[in-house]
Amino acid sequence: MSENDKILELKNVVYSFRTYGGEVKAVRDVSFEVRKGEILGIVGESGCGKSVTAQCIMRLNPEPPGFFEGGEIFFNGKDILKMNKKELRNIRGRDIGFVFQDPMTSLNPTMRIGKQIEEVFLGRTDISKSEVKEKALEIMKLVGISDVEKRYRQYPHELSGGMKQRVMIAIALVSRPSLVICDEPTTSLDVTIEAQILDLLLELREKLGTSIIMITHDLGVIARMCDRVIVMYGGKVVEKGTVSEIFYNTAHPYTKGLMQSIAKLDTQKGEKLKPIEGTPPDLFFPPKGCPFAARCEYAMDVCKDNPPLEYQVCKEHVTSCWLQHEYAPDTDIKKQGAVAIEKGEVK
Amino acid sequence: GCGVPGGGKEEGESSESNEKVFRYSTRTEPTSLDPTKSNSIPDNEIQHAITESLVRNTGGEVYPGVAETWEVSEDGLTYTFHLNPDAKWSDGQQIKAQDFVYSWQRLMNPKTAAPYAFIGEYIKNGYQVEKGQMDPSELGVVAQDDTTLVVTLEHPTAYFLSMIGAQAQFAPLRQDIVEKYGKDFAADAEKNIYSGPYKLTSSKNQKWVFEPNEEYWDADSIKLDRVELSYVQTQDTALAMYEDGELDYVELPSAAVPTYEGKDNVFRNGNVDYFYFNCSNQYLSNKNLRLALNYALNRNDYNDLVNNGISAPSASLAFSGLKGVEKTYGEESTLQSYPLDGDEAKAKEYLNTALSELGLSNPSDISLSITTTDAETSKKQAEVCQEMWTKTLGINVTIQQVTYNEVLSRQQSGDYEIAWGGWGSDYDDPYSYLELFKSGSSYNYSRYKNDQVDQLLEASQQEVDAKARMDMLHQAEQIIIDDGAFLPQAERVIHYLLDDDMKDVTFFYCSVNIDWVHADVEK
Amino acid sequence: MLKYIIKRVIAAVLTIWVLITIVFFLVRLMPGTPFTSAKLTPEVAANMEAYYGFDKPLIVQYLVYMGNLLQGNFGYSMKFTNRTVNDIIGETFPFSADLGIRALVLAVSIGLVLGIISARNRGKKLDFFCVIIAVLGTSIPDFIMGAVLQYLFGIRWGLLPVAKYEGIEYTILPACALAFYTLASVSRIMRASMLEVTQQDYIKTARSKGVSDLRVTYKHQIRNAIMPVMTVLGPTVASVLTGTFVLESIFAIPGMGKYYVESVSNNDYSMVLGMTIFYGIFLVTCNLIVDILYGVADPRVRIGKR
Amino acid sequence: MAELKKESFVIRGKDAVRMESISRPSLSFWSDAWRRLRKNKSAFIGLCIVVLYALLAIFAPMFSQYTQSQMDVDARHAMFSAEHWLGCDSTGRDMWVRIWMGARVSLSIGLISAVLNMCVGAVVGGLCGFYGGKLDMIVMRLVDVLYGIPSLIITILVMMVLGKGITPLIVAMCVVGWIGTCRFVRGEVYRLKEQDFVLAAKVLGIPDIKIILRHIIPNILGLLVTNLCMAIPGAIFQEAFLSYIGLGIVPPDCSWGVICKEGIQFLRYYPHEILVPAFFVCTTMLALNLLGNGLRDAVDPKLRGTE
Amino acid sequence: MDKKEKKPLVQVKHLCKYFKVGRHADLKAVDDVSFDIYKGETVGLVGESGCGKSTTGRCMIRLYEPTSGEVIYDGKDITKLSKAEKKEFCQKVQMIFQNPYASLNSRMTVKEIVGEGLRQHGMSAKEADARVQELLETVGLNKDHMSRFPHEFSGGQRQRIGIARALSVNPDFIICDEPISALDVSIQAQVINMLKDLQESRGLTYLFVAHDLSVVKYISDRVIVMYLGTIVEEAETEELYGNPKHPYTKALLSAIPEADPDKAKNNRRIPIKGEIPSPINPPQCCRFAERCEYATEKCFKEVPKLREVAPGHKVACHLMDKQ
Ligand SMILES: Nc1ncnc2c1ncn2[C@@H]1O[C@H](COP(=O)(O)OP(=O)(O)OP(=O)(O)O)[C@@H](O)[C@H]1O
Ligand SMILES: Nc1ncnc2c1ncn2[C@@H]1O[C@H](COP(=O)(O)OP(=O)(O)OP(=O)(O)O)[C@@H](O)[C@H]1O
Ligand SMILES: [Mg+2]
Ligand SMILES: [Mg+2]
Repeated sequence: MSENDKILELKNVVYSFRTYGGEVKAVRDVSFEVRKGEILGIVGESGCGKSVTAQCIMRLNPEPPGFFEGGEIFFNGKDILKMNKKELRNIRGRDIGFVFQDPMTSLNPTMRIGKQIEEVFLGRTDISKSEVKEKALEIMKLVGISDVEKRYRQYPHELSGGMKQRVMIAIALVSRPSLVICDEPTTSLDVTIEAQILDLLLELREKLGTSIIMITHDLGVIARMCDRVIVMYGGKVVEKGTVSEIFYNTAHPYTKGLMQSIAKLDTQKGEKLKPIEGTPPDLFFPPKGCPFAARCEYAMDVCKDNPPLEYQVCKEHVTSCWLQHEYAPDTDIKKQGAVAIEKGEVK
Repeated sequence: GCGVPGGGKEEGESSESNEKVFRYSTRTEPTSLDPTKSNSIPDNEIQHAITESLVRNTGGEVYPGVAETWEVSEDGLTYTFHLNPDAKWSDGQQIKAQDFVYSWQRLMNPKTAAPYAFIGEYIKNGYQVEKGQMDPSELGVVAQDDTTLVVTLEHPTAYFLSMIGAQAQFAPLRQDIVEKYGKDFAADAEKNIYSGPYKLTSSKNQKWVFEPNEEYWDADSIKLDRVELSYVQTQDTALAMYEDGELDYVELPSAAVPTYEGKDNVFRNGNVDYFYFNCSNQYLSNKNLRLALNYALNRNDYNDLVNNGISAPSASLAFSGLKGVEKTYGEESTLQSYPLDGDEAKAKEYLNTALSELGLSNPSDISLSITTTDAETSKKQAEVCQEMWTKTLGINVTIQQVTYNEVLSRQQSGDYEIAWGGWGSDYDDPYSYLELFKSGSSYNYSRYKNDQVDQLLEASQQEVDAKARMDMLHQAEQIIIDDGAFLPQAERVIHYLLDDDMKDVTFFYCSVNIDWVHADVEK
Repeated sequence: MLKYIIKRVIAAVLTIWVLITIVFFLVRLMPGTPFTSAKLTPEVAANMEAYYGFDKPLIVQYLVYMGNLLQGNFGYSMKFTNRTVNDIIGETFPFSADLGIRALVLAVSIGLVLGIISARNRGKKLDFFCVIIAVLGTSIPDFIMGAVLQYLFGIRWGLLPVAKYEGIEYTILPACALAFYTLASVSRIMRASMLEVTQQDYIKTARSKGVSDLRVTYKHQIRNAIMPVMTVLGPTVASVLTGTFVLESIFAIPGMGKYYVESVSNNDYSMVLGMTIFYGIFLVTCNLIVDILYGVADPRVRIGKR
Repeated sequence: MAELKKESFVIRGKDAVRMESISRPSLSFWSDAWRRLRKNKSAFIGLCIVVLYALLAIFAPMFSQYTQSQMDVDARHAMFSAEHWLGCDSTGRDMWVRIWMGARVSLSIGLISAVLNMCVGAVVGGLCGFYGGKLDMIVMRLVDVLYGIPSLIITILVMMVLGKGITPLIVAMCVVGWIGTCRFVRGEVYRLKEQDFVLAAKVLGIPDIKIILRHIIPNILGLLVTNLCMAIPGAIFQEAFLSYIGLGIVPPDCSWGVICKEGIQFLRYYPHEILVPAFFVCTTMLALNLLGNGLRDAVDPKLRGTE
Repeated sequence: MDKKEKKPLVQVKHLCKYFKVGRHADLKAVDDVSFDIYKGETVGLVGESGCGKSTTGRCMIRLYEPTSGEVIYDGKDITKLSKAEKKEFCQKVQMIFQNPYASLNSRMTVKEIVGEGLRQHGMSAKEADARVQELLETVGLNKDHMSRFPHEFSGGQRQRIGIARALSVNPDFIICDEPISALDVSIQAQVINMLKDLQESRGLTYLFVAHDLSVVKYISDRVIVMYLGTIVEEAETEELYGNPKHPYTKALLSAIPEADPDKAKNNRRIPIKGEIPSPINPPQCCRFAERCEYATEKCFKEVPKLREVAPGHKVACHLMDKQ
């Protein structure tokens, strides 16, 4: 992959919230990149910082209480964190689209659907009003909304959940952005509707060539949609790689635990599910070492106090786990040929 | 337009132009423009300008009104009035004797339900007509012809002329007009007809505008071009309007008096502040206790605390400024009353006597409550008395503040111990005040009864000789004071500001406080 | 929609009827009679009672009153003897309403702006400042507010007329004094509801579309935040437009608030009833209008759909 | 990075203690709210002022040589001085004592009537919300009617029956005062009774009354307390209005409303007589409002944990 | 196992629950639903959101008064219980709720929450405490947690507290209304395992309502598929997943996202058009007809009956008639 392929790159992003209870370290040193036309999945437990990370990219987190403690976010080579308000606005909606989790609450109940879609073009002088409307209608058709002229004038409450999510997607896509961030776009929808929406996203990616960041905690969705996956835990990236690497060559105990804990269709009745015992760490007081250490069945003494290094398992597979260390005992997690990456340097 | 209802009418800089305008305000809203139903001083003041009775009382002096001349019979019971044929209604018709007969009968007719009907009880058969026991036609008022009116009285009434010259209820009324409008008669300026020197041209928006009545028989004596009366409830507001040049006359709130020292004038409006003692109360039926209460009140301090020192502390019953035989009633008075500074020693003495009479050992066994109105001054009156009584006598005093209406109905029903009160007369005679303590009088709120007083008052009603009559009244007042029948406090003194250009505004202590009928503006 | 309004109106008529009935009997319970005057004699009192039909059984009086009422006749005032209640309301209400509308416009516009500013700057100095203004509004009793404004602007600095109601300049002081309380409560509610709305997901959506902060506020937040304000506005409009006793007496405004208060202490039965009915109808109407407006502002509660 | 020792690379397995442990200290709802309130500067200042005034109201009159009704002809309208810290009123009564005696009345009227309103409103609203149906319909119609009855009639009638004084005043203010709380509680209960934890209690066979007392009331208590803070100024305000039209409390007792009313007459001549009570009224209201705002934030479940 | 022999623990017969919405509109949340649950088994209830799963559950536990039909528990119609029977019923049947955040009263400590039912059913404070501790240990918490408040716990822990509460009164039958859908994947398994263990050790019977078809498959013995207030298919789990008959069931099963990239990408999905229609005044015909690709005229005219097409396999579809 050449550098030009990366449309987004996060480097050591640290993001926290200042609250009465202390500082919440929501995102701790997260780095990854998104390439042209790919679907990147982000999985992880609730509260592990997926949404905050995603919103960092568009700087949508409420500030205050949130603030960046460090890091850089390059979008098409420009650092988003150094942009002024106007530049930022130009990126939002125009170059990056965002689909939120809950379509029921993510649309303004007092504004017509059409207007909400058109708002993306607000303040742009290069497009006339009629063109804007044309674009809105066109995108509505594209995301599978029938009867667009009528829908255009309807209010969100007159639409079903799935329809609303289509509108959300339409909003995210209307100005043909190069990147769409979908934060759990189907979690609040039914399976049948979820399937429709996921198909739609895949189809749109084909048609428009958009890159998609797909945030979810459903491994099924990841498996179906994504090219590459990032696994997050406790505000950190614990593993990243292509889908097949992650699923079939798991190199982190958390990822492994995640896979084992879910019931699949072919899980046998008698077979026991293997939950990951315990609860995720409290981000007010994040553990010093590996965030997963307390719940990890392979936990070693080193894990408690030392943040694990990153190990390159293969070209497209990186994991942060001491089990890859040369001293570590042999386990099914330990991969031959894993190489530690020096901090800051990405191969 | 700006949308201010009724506004926008530019009044012009009236004081600048040559128009002679007098603007003043009232604190109490006039209740009725129908003279028969007049019920208050502001009502009277309005009627004084827009109606002309048989005679006109200006500042206590009686002048001819519609009647040019009149004769009184020897026994003082029959009055014959000769009406001025030039006296006209504002529509040009002559004012006839029948108009008076109609008006007075209407006043006494129970169907009219005039709130001031009792004022006609002086007229023969008045009481019976009022009670519905006689037909109104039997009232002692007869029109012998268009210009001769004969009035018969129940008993000789020295102040009869003075009274009909100032009380609105005696104004003439045109039957045709009254019947034309029915219940709506005098609802506003248009639904009326005027016999007086002025006519009302507007009564909208709590503002009453008067303009001279060209048909008035003595129109030449009327100098003002317009008079405006506004209803301004808050005294401070009125004062501010005066300072802004929007009013030509204003009564000063007591707090403001020191500020305007030297610029203000004063008059007494005939009101005397009292507290009534309920003489049928278990404690207050004791004369010594009542006296103790009276002696315990330092009336000079009281006046300073309650009235900011502007009223006149008083320890007598009748207003001192009333007309006496030759001088004022007060000047002729020989009354021995409580010292204005109070007398603690005496008060305690009386209290001790009272306690032993009542079979009580301790002053704190006595609990009295003062019923007073919701007005700020009334509250202060009660507070000061409470403080002085508890301090000097050591008795328990509580205060009950109720609405004005309720105070009155409690006074009438006797459901009180000590009640806020006061009196202003409708006519220039001490009898009005003394009547408060005549048994059987409907105003005897104190339930006070003293046969001697009753006899003296009865006799005074029949007495034709002025001197002898006054002596009787003085005597009765002395008895009432000696009995400590009530708690006199102060005579009201009104401090007012009047525009320097205003001339000939007359002030009077009954019926009509401010009389601007013959006023003039001189630059 | 029409059906809904008719239903509401019928309910309102019933409510008002119950209200009239209760008030009719309640006022009779109050101490004193309408005819208490310092110099009332028993004879006169008896005549007056007969004149107003008080000698008849209460139920007959009630029926007579209701009969008159059905003809739109509130009867004659008992204190202002030859004036009808209709007449007095007709003359005084325009003043109260005019003042009220001015005050409301002032209060609602400034109140909303303050609320919005304060919510947008939550926790900052500006917020604190707005909150203080709002609280002062609710904490100074109107008789102090009115008197102080009158003193400062009318007397001390002579900028505005002190009293009466005869032109635009006359309306400024009383309108400000009257507006203050409403302004404060509007701004407080608006602030709270803006803060609530700020946390909503669709605000984030709007921001993700690259909409500017200002537009997010006025296009997305305000319209959604305004509902709670409208809810309180119904009764507020009714009470503000029907006059305020205190300010009317301070500024010598010939409005109806004075009658509303004084008729009660005067035991002026017909006036109390007339005022109550008028106020009741007004209140119901205001609430109905608010409900209809609610639907305009929020498509989810369009009335026809309920 | 420090040298890693080989010994530390021994698999120990999961840490049973740490994985289920809760690192934050245990806090009940109220102690958490209190903590958050304390951190809120303006709310805390508000609380301090309220407490300070309450203490002064209790103790200041005790340590003064004057009483609230003691008049002094010579000290009329006195300005601030060593004898009279806050001057005197028109009858020479010491303002410092009167202010704090008035505070006793005003604050207790405010507090008691607000609490009573809250209780009545909460009970009625709670029942309406919980049972709904006919009861709800009837009460809501009643509320409509009550709203229309001029409050003055009610006040006068109550005072006719109970006489004048603090108690009747409070009763009168409560006759209609509970409506606001009732509406609000009704709405909250409507929302809460569909919540799963209430259903769970029902499923356990807990009787309705216990459900209301144990589950519903505690959950609206926070908001009720907030409302209470906001309602107290309202009650003080209303008392001032009633005092203005002469329906306030009975002398020699006084309240802030009474003092304001007495003082306002002297605005132009002795402004301190109005400014002093107005200052205390304003600061109290401000304090209560700030406190109320802070409380709302402190008890708002949505903000918990995040702020 | 031959269930025909066994006496059902719960029988739902022609259960209907209509909510009044507006004057003339009925929201038919549950419309003529009948099924049996046998002792010791787990019945899965699946279907799209709003199809009436929770309503069915709530009717069965008397949170809602059914519009018509009966629910017979242990031979007694639960709508006609005496007071004492009611009390007993409250101990026998419990419910676990979907949202672990809303289902625990945030103003009560864990001890109070779990102990409430015990105290209500006449246990002394001391006994209750001991029992609460025991229950907490059963669900993998310890006694340190007793005096803590729900907001201090994570979702999984909260759900376990909810389970402890349900277990506190020793029920026989538990209705699990989506007990795991609000939980994290890694934690879901904790709860599922626990439910399974409890079933084994205590012989519990479950009605397991869920969205997640994989989980339902894993946990249930029998599955009922609902669509818009009616049952469309009911069968033993293996049978249903292996041989779905109703077009809706087929589409539903094919929509399950499988957590296996290879399978997921090769899977052929049966698309299902449109969205679930409104349950307000639903048409008097097959409710799935308008979304069904096989719909015939008959489907738009007649309500299909739930018929047994194979032993233990019931389907409500006109397509089955042809066979
Ligand atoms: N506005 C905020 N203020 C304070 N803390 C916040 C805020 N937003 C998020 N957090 C904290 O940041 C952490 C990460 O939250 P985030 O929303 O990114 O989780 P997530 O992975 O998206 O979880 P979920 O799957 O539930 O959406 C959480 O602990 C959360 O409490
Ligand atoms: N109390 C109620 N009043 C009115 N309608 C209700 C009520 N409870 C549920 N409904 C309606 O009944 C229908 C069935 O609801 P139910 O909660 O049983 O669905 P569900 O299958 O549990 O859905 P979900 O998967 O979203 O929980 C829905 O359309 C819902 O809107
Ligand atoms: Mg998230
Ligand atoms: Mg459900």
